[in-house]
Amino acid sequence: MAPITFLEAIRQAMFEEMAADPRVVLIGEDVGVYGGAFKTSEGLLEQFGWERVIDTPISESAIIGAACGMSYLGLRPIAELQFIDFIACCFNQLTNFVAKGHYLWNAPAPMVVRGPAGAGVHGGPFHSLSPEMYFLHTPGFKIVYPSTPYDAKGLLKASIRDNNPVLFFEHKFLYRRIKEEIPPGDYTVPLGKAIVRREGKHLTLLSYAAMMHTSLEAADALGKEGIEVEVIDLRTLIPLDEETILNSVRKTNKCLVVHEDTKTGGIAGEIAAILSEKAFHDLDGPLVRVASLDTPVPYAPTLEEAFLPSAQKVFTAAKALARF
Amino acid sequence: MAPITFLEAIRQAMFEEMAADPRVVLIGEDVGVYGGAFKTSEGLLEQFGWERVIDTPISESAIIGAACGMSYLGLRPIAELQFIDFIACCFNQLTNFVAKGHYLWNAPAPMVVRGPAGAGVHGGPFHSLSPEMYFLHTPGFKIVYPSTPYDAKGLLKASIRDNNPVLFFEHKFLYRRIKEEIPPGDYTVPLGKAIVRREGKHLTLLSYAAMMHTSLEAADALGKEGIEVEVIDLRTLIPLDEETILNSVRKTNKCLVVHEDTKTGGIAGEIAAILSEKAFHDLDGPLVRVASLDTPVPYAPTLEEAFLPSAQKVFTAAKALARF
Amino acid sequence: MPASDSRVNTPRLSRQQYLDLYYYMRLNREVEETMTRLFRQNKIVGGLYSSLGQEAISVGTAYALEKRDWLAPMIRNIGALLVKGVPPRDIFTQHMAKYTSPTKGKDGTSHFGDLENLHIISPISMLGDLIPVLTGVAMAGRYLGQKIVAMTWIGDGGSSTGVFHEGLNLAASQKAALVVVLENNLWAYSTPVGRQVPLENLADRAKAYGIRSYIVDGNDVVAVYSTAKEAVERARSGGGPILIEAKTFRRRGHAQHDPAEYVPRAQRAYWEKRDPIALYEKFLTEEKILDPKGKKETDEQLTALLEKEREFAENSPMPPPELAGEGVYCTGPACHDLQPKWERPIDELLPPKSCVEPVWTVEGFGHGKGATGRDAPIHFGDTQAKPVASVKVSSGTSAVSAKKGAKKKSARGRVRQ
Amino acid sequence: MPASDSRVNTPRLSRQQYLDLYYYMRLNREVEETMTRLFRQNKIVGGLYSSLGQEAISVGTAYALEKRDWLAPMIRNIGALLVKGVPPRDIFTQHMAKYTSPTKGKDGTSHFGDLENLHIISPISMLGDLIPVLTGVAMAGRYLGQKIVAMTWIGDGGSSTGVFHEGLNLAASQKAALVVVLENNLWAYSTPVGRQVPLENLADRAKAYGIRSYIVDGNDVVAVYSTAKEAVERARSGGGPILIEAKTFRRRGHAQHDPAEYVPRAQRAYWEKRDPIALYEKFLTEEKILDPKGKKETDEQLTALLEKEREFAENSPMPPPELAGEGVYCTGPACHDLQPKWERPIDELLPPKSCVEPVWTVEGFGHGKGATGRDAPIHFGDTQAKPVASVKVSSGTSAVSAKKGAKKKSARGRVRQ
Ligand SMILES: Cc1ncc(C[n+]2csc(CCOP(=O)(O)OP(=O)(O)O)c2C)c(N)n1
Ligand SMILES: Cc1ncc(C[n+]2csc(CCOP(=O)(O)OP(=O)(O)O)c2C)c(N)n1
Ligand SMILES: [Mg+2]
Ligand SMILES: [Mg+2]
Repeated sequence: MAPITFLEAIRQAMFEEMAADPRVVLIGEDVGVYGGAFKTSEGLLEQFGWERVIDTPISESAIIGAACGMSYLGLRPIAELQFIDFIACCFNQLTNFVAKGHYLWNAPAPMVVRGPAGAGVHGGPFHSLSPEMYFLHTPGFKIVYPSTPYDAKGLLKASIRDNNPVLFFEHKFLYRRIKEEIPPGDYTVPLGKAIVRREGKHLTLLSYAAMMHTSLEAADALGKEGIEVEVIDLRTLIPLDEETILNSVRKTNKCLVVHEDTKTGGIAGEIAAILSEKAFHDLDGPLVRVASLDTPVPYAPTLEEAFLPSAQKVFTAAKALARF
Repeated sequence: MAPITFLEAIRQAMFEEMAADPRVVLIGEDVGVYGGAFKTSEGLLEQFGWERVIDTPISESAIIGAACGMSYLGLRPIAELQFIDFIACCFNQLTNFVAKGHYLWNAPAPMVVRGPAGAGVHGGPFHSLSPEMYFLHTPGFKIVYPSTPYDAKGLLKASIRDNNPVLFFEHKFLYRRIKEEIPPGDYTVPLGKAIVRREGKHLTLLSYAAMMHTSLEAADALGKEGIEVEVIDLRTLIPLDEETILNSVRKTNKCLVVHEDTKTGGIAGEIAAILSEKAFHDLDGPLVRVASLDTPVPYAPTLEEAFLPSAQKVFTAAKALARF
Repeated sequence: MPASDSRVNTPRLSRQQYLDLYYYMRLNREVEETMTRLFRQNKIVGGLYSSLGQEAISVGTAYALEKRDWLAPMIRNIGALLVKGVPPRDIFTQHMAKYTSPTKGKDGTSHFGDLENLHIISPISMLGDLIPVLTGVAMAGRYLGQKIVAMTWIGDGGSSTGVFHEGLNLAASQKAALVVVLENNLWAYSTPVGRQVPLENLADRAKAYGIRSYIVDGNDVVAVYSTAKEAVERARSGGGPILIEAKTFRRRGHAQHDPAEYVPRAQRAYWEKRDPIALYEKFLTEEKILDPKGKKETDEQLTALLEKEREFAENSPMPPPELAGEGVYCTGPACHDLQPKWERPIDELLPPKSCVEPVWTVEGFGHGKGATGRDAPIHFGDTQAKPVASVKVSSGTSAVSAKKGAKKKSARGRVRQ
Repeated sequence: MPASDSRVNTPRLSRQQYLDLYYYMRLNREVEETMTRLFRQNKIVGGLYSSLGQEAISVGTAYALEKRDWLAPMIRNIGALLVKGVPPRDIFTQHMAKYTSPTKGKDGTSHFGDLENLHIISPISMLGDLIPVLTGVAMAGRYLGQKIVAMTWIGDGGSSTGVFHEGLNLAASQKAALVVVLENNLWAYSTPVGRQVPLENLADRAKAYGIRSYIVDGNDVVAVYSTAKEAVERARSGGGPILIEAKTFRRRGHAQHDPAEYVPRAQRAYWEKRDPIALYEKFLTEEKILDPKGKKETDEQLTALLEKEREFAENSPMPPPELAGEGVYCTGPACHDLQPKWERPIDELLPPKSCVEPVWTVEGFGHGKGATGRDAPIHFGDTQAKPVASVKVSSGTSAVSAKKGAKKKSARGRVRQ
């Protein structure tokens, strides 16, 4: 089969799940006739009709609230946020209503909230958000942030079939920049399993989403210097695959975390604490963080590049850590 | 002077700042004739009138937006959230409008957002939030979370005089449970300075707000066992006083963080990363976290107690770390 | 645009219906009075809210619903829960945070629900949030082929929240079978309605959505029921969402801790003369539906019932500490096997038949291609971008390798060694 | 409640005013056409939005403001910025993310402001957020004794956001001098207004707040100006917030990437015949205010100006990378010395005179004590709680020590050793 884009992988996952299961519906802004701002729901209205592909007014709190209400009657809504930045506009519905229902009154909310996240395309300070930490710190969600078309499709299908609210972040930098051949037909990728993208013995590099590719680029270059980096793609942040992480760190004894999210309060800190608690004696060097600056995402390409981690920055940090 | 409650300290700070500076106004729900759900603005309407003490409809986004607009004209609004949990209802205004203005278009927003936070009074899952991490991870805020009446008054005054948006969290468990004598007249406590509450050589314990008192209770007990804990009250989380933290850890070589906020993605992780980067060789033991369970805050006293850190839990964890 | 309408032709109720309304109002009040006593004995955990004087609204509106319909209460709608079939013990145990409560002590007050049988959705404290959620319930109900109506309540104060607006606006755009009862009790905590919005009638909030609204005397249970009944059936038959403003007064403070000394004495005096139960007893007596004997029977019935329920609650244990750590996630089908109740043939929703005619398709558009036939353009000119990497699949575990040429194109810049 | 009003008596404008309106509409369009060319040359960073066909609204409304007044634009209000005095180079450099732009390249499009001189507040992308912010501006202006009006714009789509509701509701409750211009251009991205809310006139949104509204033909600049002028002066004189619905059409796609093939051809054809500049030129010619010569002069004037401005922008450098890390926090008076512009004696706001009579005080209430004279009760019965610790002050650095007895009372339980 011809390789497909990340966008197409998302579209196929939604299409196939909707075709197979009438409980699955899509709700969001411009998801219908327009097929979504990024064309991820292209053609779904024509195939499934207005009852299952629902264009809403501009009101994210209503979208999330309604999706939650639908899920209580046994449906499996996919709520699209046109840009993930607008998740701030439904933060209350998500963190107080959706996240707490199962714990408090045994009400599962099988819904997926998905949308384009991340920077690198000059979207500016309001269209480039890395949202993961707000929700990693809010008990009740599963969090997925894939880096390849194959994973995007398989993980989205698994998310739709999950009985919990799943936040599915799609890095817009990858939408049309990477292509991948995927097997025909139905498959899923389980939530909670990281994957080793590249094996290595000198240090463990943890990353996900767009930074995965930046990290692999750096790993190539490091390889040429004889530094063998084990690159792990976390893929899902909740549940976090501690086993894969710890196994690798116990082997390499060094750990570098690369994330696009801003540094302070980022996931690298959580991993630092986990390693401190569970692998203290295995670490021969400090946990090193390569992350974005602690600022809003600037607009100008020169500034955005300075803001974001780069293969160069990863390369430098990893080299220093390897030599530590 | 007679000792005053935490509540009274807040009230005095607002009263004195409003009396001294006409730029200071108070806006929120029921802050006027009722004096606030917790009586922190008791008597302010009578003294300063309706132009400066503004009762609003129930609309947190409007409260924060309006306060921000006022600050652009040179006022110094104090926006009260009746319970800090409702900060989720104005999350977009805070993180996208208020936090980013100075960086993006050089517009300072000298405003304070304050309200009762934290658990321990059986407020249940929607009246017990520990909000700090959502904002520690959002560049643009200063974050204050005091533990004593003296600090509450001095830090609130400093916050009102600061040119940046300051999130001032008041732990409602402390409102009337602790009393303290404070010096007469005007004083401030600078933002960004931690304080050593108790000196010790065996390990460093970092905490803040209500957990400060839990930690000191445990430190007393540990002292009786010959374990001398150095207890540091962070007081402000942004800016974080790394110097005081590092000085202590370099002396004790062990660090325990106690926070009421839920564990995963909590501030202990950020501190773990900082210590890994800046004190790797100084640590003779893992960074240990004593925090709340990764769940919503349950309602029943038996459950809430199990959810929260306790002096007993701190005692046990610290003892184990000291023996490490 | 449908105007707000206060004159509803009052249907003649059956004797039993009249007595049901009476019983539930009395039950509502006695349940709350019992809890007030428990509160004074420090047996209630957290705060206690009262709907004293507003019972006609909770009872009259919920009584207009059918069993299959859905509702979500607010803090002053215990009456609605009782009408729906919630036993008083559930209310007591919730407020006492007992292990036997619907939430096992994890949450309190009327924060509990029942998706399976009673079709009750648990509220949360944040005002207004229920409106979009119940909109979703109504939308799902229609999709599943169920002829259900969703009902929820909001206060005068809560109608200022953004989510009230977003929820009703979405409901209007979807013609959802939603009935929102706006209890205008003149106060939001200490803030009088006049300081929240310069409106004579909060029913006018409906005009922003082009939906029908009603205004009703919230202390007249028959009027409330009749209005709600008409609204519910109108919504059920596709009339779209409806807003009912019920005018009333909050007799107690915001919660037990609040003496409500800010309420003008005259206002309080006026409304205390209009107690909904007293008014209704007068009506029932005149109509010869209730006599002293019947009243006495009701008294005894309630006393016996509540005595039993209260004792059950008081004798119930607190939840075990271990429970605190359990239940954040659904662990799968064993935990919850989620199957909707279809009342329509599902194959009409699936391919090939699934192609329900879209409301509106546009000539030569909507097939992944722009007019030019090239990939449809998306935000931020991504289309111009070259791939930075091509991905090979190895048995489902993608090993990603960056292409030489592509690396140069990477927005992340090249690596200097 | 004030009804929505479309008939405003059109004042006779001075010749210069007529020509100003013409000039700014032309300037608005030429600035955007210049940027469209730059976009095609890949010189614009990110997306580009167009107000083609809506120029009469941005220009006509902003022209009704005085210098001291405040505004915050939306994406299609470049015309308003130009009227306020923003030079075209600022718009160009913003869109090209140049170091010379008002935000030095940190943000783009019309996301910039000027607190000092032009009184412009920078918008953010999240729709509706400006409304409460401008409400606060109006409230602060009144408090400072300035007689200012605050104006902002919102789309048909944006009027569905919760913050639109919260903002207008607060403004209404405060009688803030706020004018909100609702540009109903029939589309929100690909969604037609009819699918957002079942309203004929979005001006009816105002009825939820009991505020005045106007409906005006958004393609008739004189009508827009006259309506805005009346609204602004009404707001300035204490009439409270006002909502103006300007009916128009979005001629281009949502942004440059969007071919807008979903727009029915007939609708587009109708509106293209009603181009606001063409209509106005016809009017000015009939009124003998503009002749071919005058038009030619304007053409040349604009070409010369925009040539200069564009060149400045194109020749400007990109920001230096170091800038990315700077400026998150205000570092103090040296960074910003914040002094409001008082236009009233401040001592009337300070003790002892500060005691402006509260709008409403309540007998024997409001002095820290409950009716009983004991500490006023607060939530969750904290009042019953015993102190867990007494705190000693040692020269400002409190050393906290737990009291024996108190420790037992601690809700955190005792320590077993
Ligand atoms: C979003 C939000 N803000 C603030 C509160 C705090 N609060 C709880 S009830 C209440 C007053 C509600 O008044 P109203 O809506 O009129 O209902 P009533 O109490 O009169 O029944 C307030 C301010 C809340 N629960 N939710
Ligand atoms: C809260 C929020 N949700 C979604 C968006 C994405 N978005 C940007 S503009 C737009 C359409 C706006 O339509 P309208 O308000 O009518 O303004 P117009 O584009 O027609 O001028 C959308 C959905 C946004 N900016 N903010
Ligand atoms: Mg009320
Ligand atoms: Mg529009």
